[in-house]
Amino acid sequence: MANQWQALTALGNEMAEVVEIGPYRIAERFDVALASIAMRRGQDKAFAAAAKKVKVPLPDPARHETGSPFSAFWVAPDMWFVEADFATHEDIVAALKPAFGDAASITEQTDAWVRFDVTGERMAPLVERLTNLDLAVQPEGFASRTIIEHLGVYLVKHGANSLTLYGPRSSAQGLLHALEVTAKSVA
Amino acid sequence: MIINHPILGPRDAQEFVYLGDANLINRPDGMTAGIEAFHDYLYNRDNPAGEHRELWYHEQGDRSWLVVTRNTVTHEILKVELARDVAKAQGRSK
Amino acid sequence: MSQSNRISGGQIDRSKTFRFTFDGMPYTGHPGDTLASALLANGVRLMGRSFKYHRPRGPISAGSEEPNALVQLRSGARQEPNTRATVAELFDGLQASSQNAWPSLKLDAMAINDKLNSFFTAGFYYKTFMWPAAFWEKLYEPIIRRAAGLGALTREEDPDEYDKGFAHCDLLVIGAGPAGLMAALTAGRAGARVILADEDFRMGGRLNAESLEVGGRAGAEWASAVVAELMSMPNVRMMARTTVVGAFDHGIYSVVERVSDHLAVPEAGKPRQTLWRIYSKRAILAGGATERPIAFENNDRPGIMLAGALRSYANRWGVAVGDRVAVFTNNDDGLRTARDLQSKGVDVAAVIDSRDGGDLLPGIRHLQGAQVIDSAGRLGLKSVTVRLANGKTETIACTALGVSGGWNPNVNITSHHRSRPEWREDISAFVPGAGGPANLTSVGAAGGALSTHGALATGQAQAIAALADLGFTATADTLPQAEDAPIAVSPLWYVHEGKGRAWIDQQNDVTVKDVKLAHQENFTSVEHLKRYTTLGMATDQGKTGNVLGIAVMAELTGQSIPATGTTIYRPPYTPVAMGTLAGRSRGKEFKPFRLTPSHKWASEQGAIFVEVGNWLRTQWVPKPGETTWRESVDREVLATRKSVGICDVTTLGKIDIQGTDAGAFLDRVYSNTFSTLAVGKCRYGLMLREDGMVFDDGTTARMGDNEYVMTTTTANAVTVFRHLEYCRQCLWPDMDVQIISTTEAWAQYSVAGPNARKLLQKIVDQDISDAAFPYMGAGNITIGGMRARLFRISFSGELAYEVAVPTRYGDALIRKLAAAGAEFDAVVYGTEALGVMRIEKGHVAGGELNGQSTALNMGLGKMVSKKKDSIGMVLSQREGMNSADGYRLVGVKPVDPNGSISAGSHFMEIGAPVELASDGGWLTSKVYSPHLGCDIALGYLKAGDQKIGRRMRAVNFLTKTDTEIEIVSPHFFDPEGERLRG
Amino acid sequence: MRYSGFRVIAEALTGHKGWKPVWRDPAPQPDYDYIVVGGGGHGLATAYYLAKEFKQARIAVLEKGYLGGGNVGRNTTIIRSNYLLDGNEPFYEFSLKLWEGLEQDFNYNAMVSQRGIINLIHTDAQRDAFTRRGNGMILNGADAELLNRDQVRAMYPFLNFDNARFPIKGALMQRRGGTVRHDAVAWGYARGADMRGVDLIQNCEVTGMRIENGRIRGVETTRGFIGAKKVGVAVAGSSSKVMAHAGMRLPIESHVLQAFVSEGLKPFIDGVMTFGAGHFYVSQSDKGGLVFGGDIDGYNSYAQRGNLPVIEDVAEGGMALMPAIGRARLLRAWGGIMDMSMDGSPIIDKTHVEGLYFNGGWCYGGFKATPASGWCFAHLMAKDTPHPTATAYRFDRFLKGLMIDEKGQGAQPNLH
Repeated sequence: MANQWQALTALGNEMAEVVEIGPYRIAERFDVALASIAMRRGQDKAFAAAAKKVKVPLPDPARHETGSPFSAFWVAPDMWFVEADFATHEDIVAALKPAFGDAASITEQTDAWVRFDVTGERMAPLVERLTNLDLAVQPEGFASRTIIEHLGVYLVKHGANSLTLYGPRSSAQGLLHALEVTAKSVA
Repeated sequence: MIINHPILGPRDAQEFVYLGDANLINRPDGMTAGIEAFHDYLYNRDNPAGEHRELWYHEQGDRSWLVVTRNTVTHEILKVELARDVAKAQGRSK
Repeated sequence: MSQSNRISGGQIDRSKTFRFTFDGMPYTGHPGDTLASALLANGVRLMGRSFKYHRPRGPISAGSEEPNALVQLRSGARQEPNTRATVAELFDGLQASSQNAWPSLKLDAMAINDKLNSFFTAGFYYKTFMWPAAFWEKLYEPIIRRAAGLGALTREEDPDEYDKGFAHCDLLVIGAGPAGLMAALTAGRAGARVILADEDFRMGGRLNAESLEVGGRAGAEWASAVVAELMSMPNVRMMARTTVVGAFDHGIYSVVERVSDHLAVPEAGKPRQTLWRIYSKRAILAGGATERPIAFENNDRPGIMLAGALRSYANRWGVAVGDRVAVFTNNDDGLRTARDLQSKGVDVAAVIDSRDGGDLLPGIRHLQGAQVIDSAGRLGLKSVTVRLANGKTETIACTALGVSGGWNPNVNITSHHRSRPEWREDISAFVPGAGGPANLTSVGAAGGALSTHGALATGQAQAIAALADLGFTATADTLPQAEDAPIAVSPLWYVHEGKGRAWIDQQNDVTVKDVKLAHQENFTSVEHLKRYTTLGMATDQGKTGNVLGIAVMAELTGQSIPATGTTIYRPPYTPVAMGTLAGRSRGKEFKPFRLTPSHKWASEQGAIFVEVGNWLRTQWVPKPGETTWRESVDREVLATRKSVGICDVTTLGKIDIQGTDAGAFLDRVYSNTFSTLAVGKCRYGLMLREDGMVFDDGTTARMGDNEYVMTTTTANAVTVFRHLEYCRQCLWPDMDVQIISTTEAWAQYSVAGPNARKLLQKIVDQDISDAAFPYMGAGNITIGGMRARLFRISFSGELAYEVAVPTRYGDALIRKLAAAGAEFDAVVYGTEALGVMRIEKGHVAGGELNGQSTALNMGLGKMVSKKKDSIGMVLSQREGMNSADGYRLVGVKPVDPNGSISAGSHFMEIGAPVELASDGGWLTSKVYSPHLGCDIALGYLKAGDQKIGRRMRAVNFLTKTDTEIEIVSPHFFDPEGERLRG
Repeated sequence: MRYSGFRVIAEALTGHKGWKPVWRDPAPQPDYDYIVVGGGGHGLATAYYLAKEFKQARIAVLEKGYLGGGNVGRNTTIIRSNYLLDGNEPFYEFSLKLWEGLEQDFNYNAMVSQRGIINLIHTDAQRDAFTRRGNGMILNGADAELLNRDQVRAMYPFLNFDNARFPIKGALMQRRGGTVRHDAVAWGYARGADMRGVDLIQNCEVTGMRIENGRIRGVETTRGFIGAKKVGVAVAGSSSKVMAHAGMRLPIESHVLQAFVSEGLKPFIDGVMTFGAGHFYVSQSDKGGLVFGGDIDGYNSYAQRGNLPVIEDVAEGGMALMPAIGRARLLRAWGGIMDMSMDGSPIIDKTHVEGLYFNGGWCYGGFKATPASGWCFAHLMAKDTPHPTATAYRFDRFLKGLMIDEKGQGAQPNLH
């Protein structure tokens, strides 16, 4: 029934925004549901079993793992962010809770974040002006929190020329602005 | 500064928030300890010129509280531990 | 005149000609020139004036150590004071002007100071200007301040952009002279990640300035070949025009890349400069050495420069500084200048060599055992007076003099961690000392290896050693042939002959006399010497003068130079533009904005926004015809109290707290109890710091057995979360508690007023009657099928709810609420009306939650349960925080309803004198209450709880208001709370 | 010897032959009535006032390095008395009044210059807080004014009024605030103390304390044992190190505060200014350098140097406030060790050891306090009772819950 409700993107539009600057493409993503899932104390077995059952990957620290229907990345000890297709999993907590029961604390995070997928050749000069992480030596599937222009951001490296950034939703415009001016300066 | 996070490896200290002497872990029990004990716990410091065990919070990271052993004269970092492990090792539980 | 002093050779592109101006005069130069080399090529030696005596000055160097040739570069908003002409890369259309001179560089009125120099000795101002007392600030100081400074800053905003970046490497090599090139080459070939940074726009260092050969070819050619090879390596990053300015902890270096300074204006979107934070595992300092002068009477005239610089201008830039030159040296390196200039056909008048014996230079008048004792030429050197070995004096006509007192290794960066350089007798110079930045080693001249061979050898060896630590095996390829002659320096710091001034620190006009005076007055510690005479405090940080000054002091005290000690260089190595350090964090981008879910809609309504931390919140929403903010706010308040109002409260911190110990955890962090709270209910919580002061407050709801939702104040959302993590990880590590912030995940609106329920019931799918959803109820509901949360809580004192939906639907929800509210004339209210209503209700907020107040101060003392342990419980019981006459929260009303009061006013008894003893406390927050029709305020009043009903004064000396007030209960409105339970 | 303009002229005409050493370099005596540990501003001022105002004799100052080598020689030279709390304001106002007569008092021109200090206001809440503060100042006999936006603009038109992230809405001004030539303060007190017979002993580090039956007998130093009836410690960042010799743990942490100066510039800023929406404060020295600073680095440190993030943070604040300084260059950065106390306010008190006194916890505000700190510490040491303006600066205020917490940050030194 949610379709009765007009959703707005973090940038305040009805459609996700795409910006292209030189070799870079910055695409807002609006179609991903997000939840935090944290293991309750002493529930290791039940937690792992439930995750297996509903196909929630539980990658190691600083890693992202793509799966279906769920992908996930590690955010803190015993805590992950789980990604799913928004169209099918808008109420992602309801989708996960039955499986995990008391083994996990699950919280909807979808709208706490703005997501930008950044792609393009020559990613290095852009990235090294945004974050202090040494992405060049990190493998694909690297995931970490970092700081971009004073904002706390989750960064996932999908490949040499492909990144995902999750930034605080309320500062979506500021984060996009930072990406744009930096892209211009190295394009 | 670079803090060698026990889980995540070397991270820039800019990602962390500093609290102070790691002795703050040893909070007295409020039901048994009195004002004197809490006063000494909260206010007095060794403040050494040399090795110092101190609490850093990885706010722009994985939200772990760390106990960092650092030389306050040279800033050399000698050891980094998860505060939760240190607290448990010092007998703290619930 | 057109480049009258340009001679053959040099690394300039003569096929292109650049036009530029200095003080409005047009000149020409070539690509590869600096402003200094181009001006010298045009026969211009006079480029600046000194700080104190306004002495005419020309460049003494060809590099970043330059103390004299400082100019204002560019014009308008891009004007850049104190720019060293010796490193300013020439570009077509460059404009430069002289500074610290009036009316003109040639005729500077302030040069009168030079005539009065005998009064302006070191520290003279400490001894005078004291009488009469008032005159210092009214007369003397303003004159001094007007005379102060070098270049001028325009008042305009810097129009250029600045970038910041982070670069990572195994090995950072600082300096691309022979040592640095060799180190980088060795590491590059070994496959390590290398960054080679050099401040010059042309890599090669001294090799570009010398006629020496390396590996059988011209040094500059060898350098170009190595640079080319390094450029071809993917693992090597070559950064020219890039200065490593600071060494910080754990291998982090601050580095400035001058991206666009060699252009008239940066390309669109491109930065002027980039600040790099380089993270290195190992670093090698190959920063070379700086030549030092010998002090003698009038050794500061334009045309007198360091011998190596004279050589650089000839070899690298094809410039003869003078048509007839002389050299004054105490070492063999100085002789090179004479040889090189002669071989380029320049008339070398003489070499004045302070040393005796040794070989005589062939074909040059080589005066051994001689010293220069004076010079002549007002705006430029005309001649020098020489004391010959035989005791006779001779005046030698020359327009340029090269002076060499030996070379000082550039130890600067090694002392950024306060390590002090060590003296090396064999080269009479300080070299890097122990305790420098970890994993940084110095090679080549910077490490005291002053020959070209020494540079190549140490560069290679240290690169191999550094890489070995990192597990790389680098091979020691055969070194190219290069000279390895000792410079055979025989120390001569200053010429003792002569009564006049001999300059040590040329920019600050510190002379040998000043050092003598400092000694005479017992300012003999090098730190006292520096601070008393200002030696080394000029824009060059004493790169050319410090060692000289120390040596003179050592001679005076009879101590050795190492015993006398040395001051340490501080970062940055060369001065850095503020814009570069700030990067993009300026103007509106100083800090990121945070926008609320209703922002778009509120903008459409013409809302006025206000900064609340980084948030922009609706402050009020003016309606057509309203001319003052008060009209709008009064309307919003009255309409809410009369019917219903809507307010975006998303900015309040929201924290999901789950786990089987969640309740017990909350009992520990809140001073009141939450484990007993029923599911589906919420409760006001008071949070203390461990010192017993109030930290934060908010309502926390129990959504399930093991699931709570905590709200915090907007201001403390982050610090409370940090505190909860601390409690959970450090204090009670075994508690089963998981927390995560949901502040931005939910759009939350307050719906308040008698018609709040009616409005909400129109859109909420469930029954929210008082029976079904009582006061302080909380739960998950749906609105038109959308998952939502409802909390029946009130900040305004009205029947009120807070309703939340996922943030993406926040815009839709506020539109639904506004539409559903139309029939009730619902208003949207902002932070001002929110403030009015919470003060009418006596709720504490910002002004009262000041971190200096206890629960008792706020009248909430009973909330601190002693039955359980909670943060701050014990220390809140300290006597000083529980005295009967301590501050208590009270309400304040003016006795005359038209009387005006203001927050920050202090309570005083009627008739009390203006003194500390009269201070009864202060008004924390004040608003106009349209409900009561007068100003009302909250305040902290000493023993306030015993003074209800008392008449006092609210005094604001700043606005000269003194209003009679009545102390009342802080609950101005509906004290029994019937309305919110309605 | 007395300094004056006439003297300068006379000396100029006779080749400056007559200037005498500003202080002697005496060898330490076997014992003294008073030993002041620490030859920085506060220690030298203490010795000076002990001799001059309290007519005491047999006084020595022990300095481990050179006189004035501590924070008095590495601060940003600001003086003011714009404090909020009653525990602080009378003391700092007393200090400001002493500054106002200092040069005539010790016959040395320390360039006390009251060009005014403004604290910028960016929100209504800030205005309320500054109004409370300003009124408190006036009740304590200090001066304070509230400026509106236009008044600030008239004073400093080049501030960021038109494109600011946080608009400038006004300022709290104290016209009597200003700057002083910091080194000259140390030298002036040293000279004045030396003239009154105080032994200033440099390169003499205290390595221990001799305490017998709860009473101080003297101090062990790198130059041997020196006896004393009374010992006062005023060593700022080294407080914990020195007091440990007496077996004390202090409510103090040592932190690094960085300070900065730009290249010399023609007159740009007349007075002192603090940014209310970022970590930045600035003034311009008589030599033309912009002298500025910001927040402490935030971690315990004795290194006397800081790190890059704070330098960037300060520059960001500067550029946000004054976009015209973009092309001004930062010349030098340095660091000092701050004795950060648990409530951000100082301690001037006796200790559990009879005859041992402590002066510290000045955080980054010690310079402006120098004269009053010296005076009040001398008062306490000479009379064994606190000076009326320093009665609140007791060790036991933390035990009793009488903290003097200007910023309301609680027991976390790096937030004060």
